[in-house]
Amino acid sequence: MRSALRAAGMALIIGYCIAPFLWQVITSLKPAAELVSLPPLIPTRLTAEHYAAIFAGHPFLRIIGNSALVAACTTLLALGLGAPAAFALSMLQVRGRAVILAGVLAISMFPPVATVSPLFLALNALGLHDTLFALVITYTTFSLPLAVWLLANFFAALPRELYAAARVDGCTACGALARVVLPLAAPGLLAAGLLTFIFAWNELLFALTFTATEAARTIPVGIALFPGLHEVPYGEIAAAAVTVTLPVVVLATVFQRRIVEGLTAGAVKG
Amino acid sequence: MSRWAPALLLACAAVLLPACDADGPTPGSTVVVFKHGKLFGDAAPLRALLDEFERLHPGIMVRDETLPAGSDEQHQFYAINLQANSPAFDVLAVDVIWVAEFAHAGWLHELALELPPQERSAFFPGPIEAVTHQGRVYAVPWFVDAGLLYYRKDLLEKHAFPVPRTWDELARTAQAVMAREPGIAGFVWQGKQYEGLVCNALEYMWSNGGEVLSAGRVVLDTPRNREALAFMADLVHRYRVTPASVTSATEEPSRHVFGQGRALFLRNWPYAWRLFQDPRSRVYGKVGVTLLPHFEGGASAATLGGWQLAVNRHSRYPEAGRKLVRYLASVPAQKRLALAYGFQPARVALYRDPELLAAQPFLATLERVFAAARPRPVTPYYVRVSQVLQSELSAIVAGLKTPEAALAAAARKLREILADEA
Amino acid sequence: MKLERELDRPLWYLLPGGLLLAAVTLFPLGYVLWLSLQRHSPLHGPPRFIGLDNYLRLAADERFWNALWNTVYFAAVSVALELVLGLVIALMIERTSRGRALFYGVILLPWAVPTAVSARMWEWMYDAQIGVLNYLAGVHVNWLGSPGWALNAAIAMDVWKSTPFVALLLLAGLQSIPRDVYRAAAVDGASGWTVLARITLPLLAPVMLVALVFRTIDAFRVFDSIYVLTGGGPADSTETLSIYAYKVLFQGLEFGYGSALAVSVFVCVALAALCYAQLMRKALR
Amino acid sequence: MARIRFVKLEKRYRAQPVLAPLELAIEDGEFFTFVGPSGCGKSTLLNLVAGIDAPDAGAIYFDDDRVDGLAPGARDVAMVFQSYALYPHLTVRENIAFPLRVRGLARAQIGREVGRVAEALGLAALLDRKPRELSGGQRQRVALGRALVRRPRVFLMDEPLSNLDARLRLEMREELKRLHETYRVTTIYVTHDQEEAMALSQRIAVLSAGCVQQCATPQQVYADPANLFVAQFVGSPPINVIGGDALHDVPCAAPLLARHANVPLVLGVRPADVEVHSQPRADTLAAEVTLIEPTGSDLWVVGRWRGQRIKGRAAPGASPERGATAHFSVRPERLYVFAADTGTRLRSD
Repeated sequence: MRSALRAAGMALIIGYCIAPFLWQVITSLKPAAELVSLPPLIPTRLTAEHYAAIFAGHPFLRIIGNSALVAACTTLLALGLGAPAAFALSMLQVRGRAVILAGVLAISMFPPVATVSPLFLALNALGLHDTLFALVITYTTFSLPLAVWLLANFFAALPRELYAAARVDGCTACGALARVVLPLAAPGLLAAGLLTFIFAWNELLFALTFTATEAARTIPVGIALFPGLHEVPYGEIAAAAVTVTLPVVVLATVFQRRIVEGLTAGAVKG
Repeated sequence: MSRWAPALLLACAAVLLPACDADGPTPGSTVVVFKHGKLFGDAAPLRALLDEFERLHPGIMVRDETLPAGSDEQHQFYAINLQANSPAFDVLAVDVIWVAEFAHAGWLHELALELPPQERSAFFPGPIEAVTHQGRVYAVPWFVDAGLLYYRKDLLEKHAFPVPRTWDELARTAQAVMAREPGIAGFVWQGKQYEGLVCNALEYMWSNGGEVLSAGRVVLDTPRNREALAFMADLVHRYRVTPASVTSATEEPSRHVFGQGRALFLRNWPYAWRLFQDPRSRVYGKVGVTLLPHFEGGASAATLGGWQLAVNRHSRYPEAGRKLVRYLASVPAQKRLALAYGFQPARVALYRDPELLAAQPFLATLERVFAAARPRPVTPYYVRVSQVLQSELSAIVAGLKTPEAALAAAARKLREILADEA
Repeated sequence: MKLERELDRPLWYLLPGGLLLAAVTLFPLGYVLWLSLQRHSPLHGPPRFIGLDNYLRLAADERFWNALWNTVYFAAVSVALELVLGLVIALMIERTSRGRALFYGVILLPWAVPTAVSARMWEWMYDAQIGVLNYLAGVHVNWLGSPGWALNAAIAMDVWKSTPFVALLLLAGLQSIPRDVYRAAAVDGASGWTVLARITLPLLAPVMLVALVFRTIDAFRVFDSIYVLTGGGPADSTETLSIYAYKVLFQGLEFGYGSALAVSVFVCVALAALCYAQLMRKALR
Repeated sequence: MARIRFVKLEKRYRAQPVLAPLELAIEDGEFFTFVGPSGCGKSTLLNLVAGIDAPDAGAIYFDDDRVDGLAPGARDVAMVFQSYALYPHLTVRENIAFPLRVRGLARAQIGREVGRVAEALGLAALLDRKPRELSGGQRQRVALGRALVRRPRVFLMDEPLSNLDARLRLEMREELKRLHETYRVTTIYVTHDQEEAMALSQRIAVLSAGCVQQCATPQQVYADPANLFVAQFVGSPPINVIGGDALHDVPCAAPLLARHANVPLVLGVRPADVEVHSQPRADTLAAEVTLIEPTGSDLWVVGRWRGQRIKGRAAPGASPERGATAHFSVRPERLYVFAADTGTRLRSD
C-alpha cells in the first residue's frame, strides 16, 4: 500500500516535470502542417525537418559551442572563486562574516533589468563589447553569491577536525581545501556547479545586450532569433530547445552518478 | 583540481577574448554596420543586396547584424546602446512608432537629403507622417504593414452574407453564422496586453471618427471613442462573437485559430495571407481579405506598422550610413526585397510594378489599405502613451472597466505624460 | 614558512571573488542608486537631481502598488510550493535505488530548458483555443486571459521550472547528512515521520535556507517567464515589479523612475531576507 | 623528537581565560598527559601545540625552535583525534599515506612506509577499504597509523580512546604504551580519564579551569596530591572527604588537626586506605552501611557516619550487610588535610 502510494506520487511528479518537455519533443517532431492542430495529439508521422532546419538555416553549432564555452568557463570561475571564499567564511576566522555574506547576497538582489545598462556602459568602456569574455565575467559575478552561500554551508557542515587533521598532516590551508574539503563537499560543489552552468547556458537579457554577432552569440539569443516579425516557428523552437537541453541533463546525470554517489554512500562520519 | 585551474583559465581567456580580425575588412575600408530586427527567413537575398551595395561603393563594407524580431527586445537593445552613445552600429531599422522618440532623444541623424520634400510623395503618406518630427525627417520608410480583415469566403457564400463593411454588419453576420456553424468563432483579433491591442483598438476609434491626440492635446475621452471601445468590448461580452480568450491573443494564436478553420473573421497583418495561400493550409482557397469595417458614418482605418531606415547619431561613418539608407530605400532595392521576401514596400510606385504584381497579386489589394493606413499618435512619448492605453484597453476587453472609466483614467494619465514635455 | 602562515589569512581566499564582485557590481549598483535620485530620460533633456522625488512618486503610483502586490503574491505562493515539492522530490530521489540517475535527469529537465523558450511553450500550451491543456482536460479555461487565472497560471509554470532548483539543492544537502545519524535514529525506534521532522529537516535547515533565500530573490525579480506569457496583462493583473521596471526603463525610457522601481525590488527582497534570518534564528534557538 | 617547553602560554576566548599563563617543560621522549574534566582547557592546549589554534601570548618551543608562529604542517607533529578524523573519501592506504604525499615523498618510499606501519598495526588486510567499512577499533588503528607513518617530533593525542568500548579501550591502551616504548616519540596525551592517564604516562598534569593544579608522576599525584581538586579527581573510587564538626571525631586525626587549628579544614582519605570490619576496634568509627559494591577483587562498602559519606574496602573475612552497622578503620598516615576554603593541601611537616 505504502509503496503503491509512493509509486503513484513519483509518477505524478515525474509527469508534472516531464509532460511539458514531452510536449516540446512531440512538437519538435510534428510536421509543419500538423503543428497547431489538435487532434491529433501524437503526430501522424514523425519528421526531422525542424531539426534539419535549425542546423541548416543558422550557425547553430557555433552558437552551441559559444554557450558551452561560456557556461564551462563561468562554472569553473564561479567555483574557483566561490570555493575559496566559502572556505574562508566557514573554516577560517573571519571578522564580519555575517556582513560579508549579507553583502554578497545583496548584490544578487537588484533586478537585472536595472543593472544591465550600467554594466553595458562599463563593459563597453573596457572594450569587451561582443566578446564571450564579457558574458563570462558577468555570469560569474551573478553566480558567485549562490556559489559562496551554498558552498559555505556545505563546508561548515564538514567536521572541523578533518580540516585540523589535514593541517597537522602537513597541508597548508590551501592544500587542506583542495585535498580534503573540496572532495568531501562534492555534492555541494556539483549542485553549485550545475546551477551556475545552467544559469549561464540559459541567460538571455545580458547576452542579448552584450553581444552583436555570431562570434559571441549564445543559445538563448540564437533561439530568440527564430521568430520572424509575426510568425513564430514553434517546431524549430521546440527542436532547438530539445537539442540544447538534453546534453546538459545527460551530463548532469553522469556527474551525479560519478561524483556524488561514489562519495555519499557512507557519507562523512563526524 | 585547483592545480590545473589557473592554466585552464588562461587558456579560456585566450579563446574568450575577441578573435581579432580573422576575416576582417581590407585595410582602409569603412565598415558600416546595419542593425535590424529579424524580418526574413533566409539571409541570402539581403546579403546579395548588400554585396551589390559594396560593389557600387568601393571602400565601404556592410556588415548586417540581426536582432530578435520582437519589438520590445529591439527597443530595449536600442535604448541601452543609443543612450550609451554606442557607435556599434551605423544604420538601424526603426519601428514606425519610435522615430519621433529616437529623434527627440537626439539619437538619429536628420535625413533631409535622403528624403527631400519632392521625393516624399513617392511614399505612402502614413509612414512619411511617422518619420517626421517637428518638421524634419529622421528616417526613410522601408516597408509597411497595416491591419486587414480576413474572412471566410466559403462560409459567407454558403450562408449568403456579403462581406461586412461596418462593424455592426460584422457582428450580426458573425452571430448569424455562428448560430449555424457550431465550433466556429465569429471574429478573432489581438487583445493581449501589448502593443497589438493598441493597434486593434485604434482601428475602432479611428473608424468612428475618434482620435487620441490632436495638435498635441489629449482628446481621448470623447463619446465617439467611448462608443467605439464599447463596441469592442461588446464583441466579447454582448455579441459573444469573439471568444473571451482574446485577452491573451497575439497575432499567431489568432492566425492559427482562423487557419484551422475555426473562425469566420480575423483581424491581422498582411503576413497571414501568404500562409493561408499555402496549399497545405486548411483554409487554402477559402479566405478573402478586405479593408477593416467602420462605424456608421466613419471610414475604414487601418493601423500602420512597418520599419524605417535611420542613421545612428553616434555613428562613426554617417555619410556611408546615409548612402546605405538611400540604397536600401531605393526602388530597385525595395523591389528585390519584395520579390525575395514578400515584404510590402513603402514606395507607392512599386504597387503598380507589373513584374512585382505578377509575382504577388495581393499587393494590388494592399495599395488602398496602405494608402489609408494611419500611424499611431506621432509623439516622442508614444511608448509611454501606449503603455497607459494597453493597461486601460486590456481592462476594457477583460470586462473589468467600462469604456467610460477606462478612457477617463487613460486621458488623465496621458495628460500627465504630455505635461512632462513642457 | 612565512608564506604558509600568510596562506592562513582569510583575506587571500576572499580577495579574488571579492574583487570581481566589487569590480563588476559596484559601479552598476551605485549607478542605479544615483539614477534613482534623478530625473533622467533622453526625452527630457539633461538629467536633473531631484532627491527622493522618484520615491515619492512611487508611493502615489497605483500601478506600483498593484505590481508590488502581484510580486509578493507570486513570490509567496511559488516559493512555498517549490519548497514543498522540491523537498518531496529530493527525498524521493534520495530513497530511490533503481533508476535513480534517470529520475534525477528527468527532474532536472524543466530547469535546463531556456526560460524564454519554455515560456513560449507554456504560452502555447495554455492557449485557450488551440492549447493542449484545454484540449486534454476538455475544458475551456482562459488560463492567461482572465485576471483570476493568469497570475496563478504563471505561478504554475514557475513552479514547474524552478522546483528542480530547490530539489537539486536539497538533494545535495540530504547527501551530506551522515548515514550514522539515520542509523542511530533507527536504533532509537523513531518512525519515518519522526526521523523526517526531528532529524532530516533540522539538519537540512541551512541548505533549505539557502534555497529559500535564493528562490525568493529570483521570484521577486521574476521577469522573462511572465513577460512572455502575459506581458503583464490582462489589465496589469500579472504585472510584477520587474516587468513594470522593464516597461518604465526600456520602453518609457524613464531611467530615473525605473531605477527607483529597481531599488524598491531590492528593498523588498532585502526585507524578505531579513525576515528569513530572524525566523531561522528563532527556529534554531 | 623534541623537548617541549611552554613559556607563559596563554589563551583567551572573548576575554575569558581558557588557559592561564602556562610554564611547563616536557622532556624528550616523555609520555606526558594532561588530564582534567571537560572544559578545563586541555584540548585547547593541544590545539595550540598542533597549531590549529593560535595563543594570545607566550611561546612554545620544540627544543630550541620556537614553533608557535609556524603553520601546523611545519611543526612536524602528528595528531590523533577523538573522532579519528579519517578522510572518508580516501582508502586506508591513502589515509595513512596522506601526510607523506602532502610532503611530496617518492611513491616507492610512501609504499614502504605505509606497509611498515600497516604491518605494525595489523592493518595490512584492510588497506583498500574506506573508513566507513571499518569497525571503531580499526578506525582507531588507522588514525594511529596516519600519525606514526611520519616519525614526527611530537605526538599529540586528543582523547583517542574515548570512543571505544571498555574492553577495546584497555587493549588499545596497552598498544599505545607499547608503541611509545618502541618509537620513543615525545607524546602529549589529553584525556578526562584519570585512570588512563595514570596507566600510560610518565608524568601527568592535572588541569582545572585553565590552570595546572599539579604536575608530577602518576604515583606522586596519587599519593601526594597538591590540593583537594587533584585528590578528588585522581583515584578510583574517588577520595572520601570529611568536613564539619565530624572532623574532630575521626580517630587518630586529632594530632594532624591540631597543627592547623586556626583555619577551617577538611580531611581526605582514599577508600583504599579505609578498611571495613564487622567488629568494632579502638580506632574504628561505626557507620550504617548504605551500599555495597562488589567488583570481584574487592568489596567496596559505603557507609553513613554523622551525616558524612565514607567509603572503604571490606577487610578479608568481613561481610558487611546493608542497613547494618560496620566499623571503618582509617590509616592515619594516609590522611590528607586541606584548607576548607581554598582546597590547599596542608602538610604536617
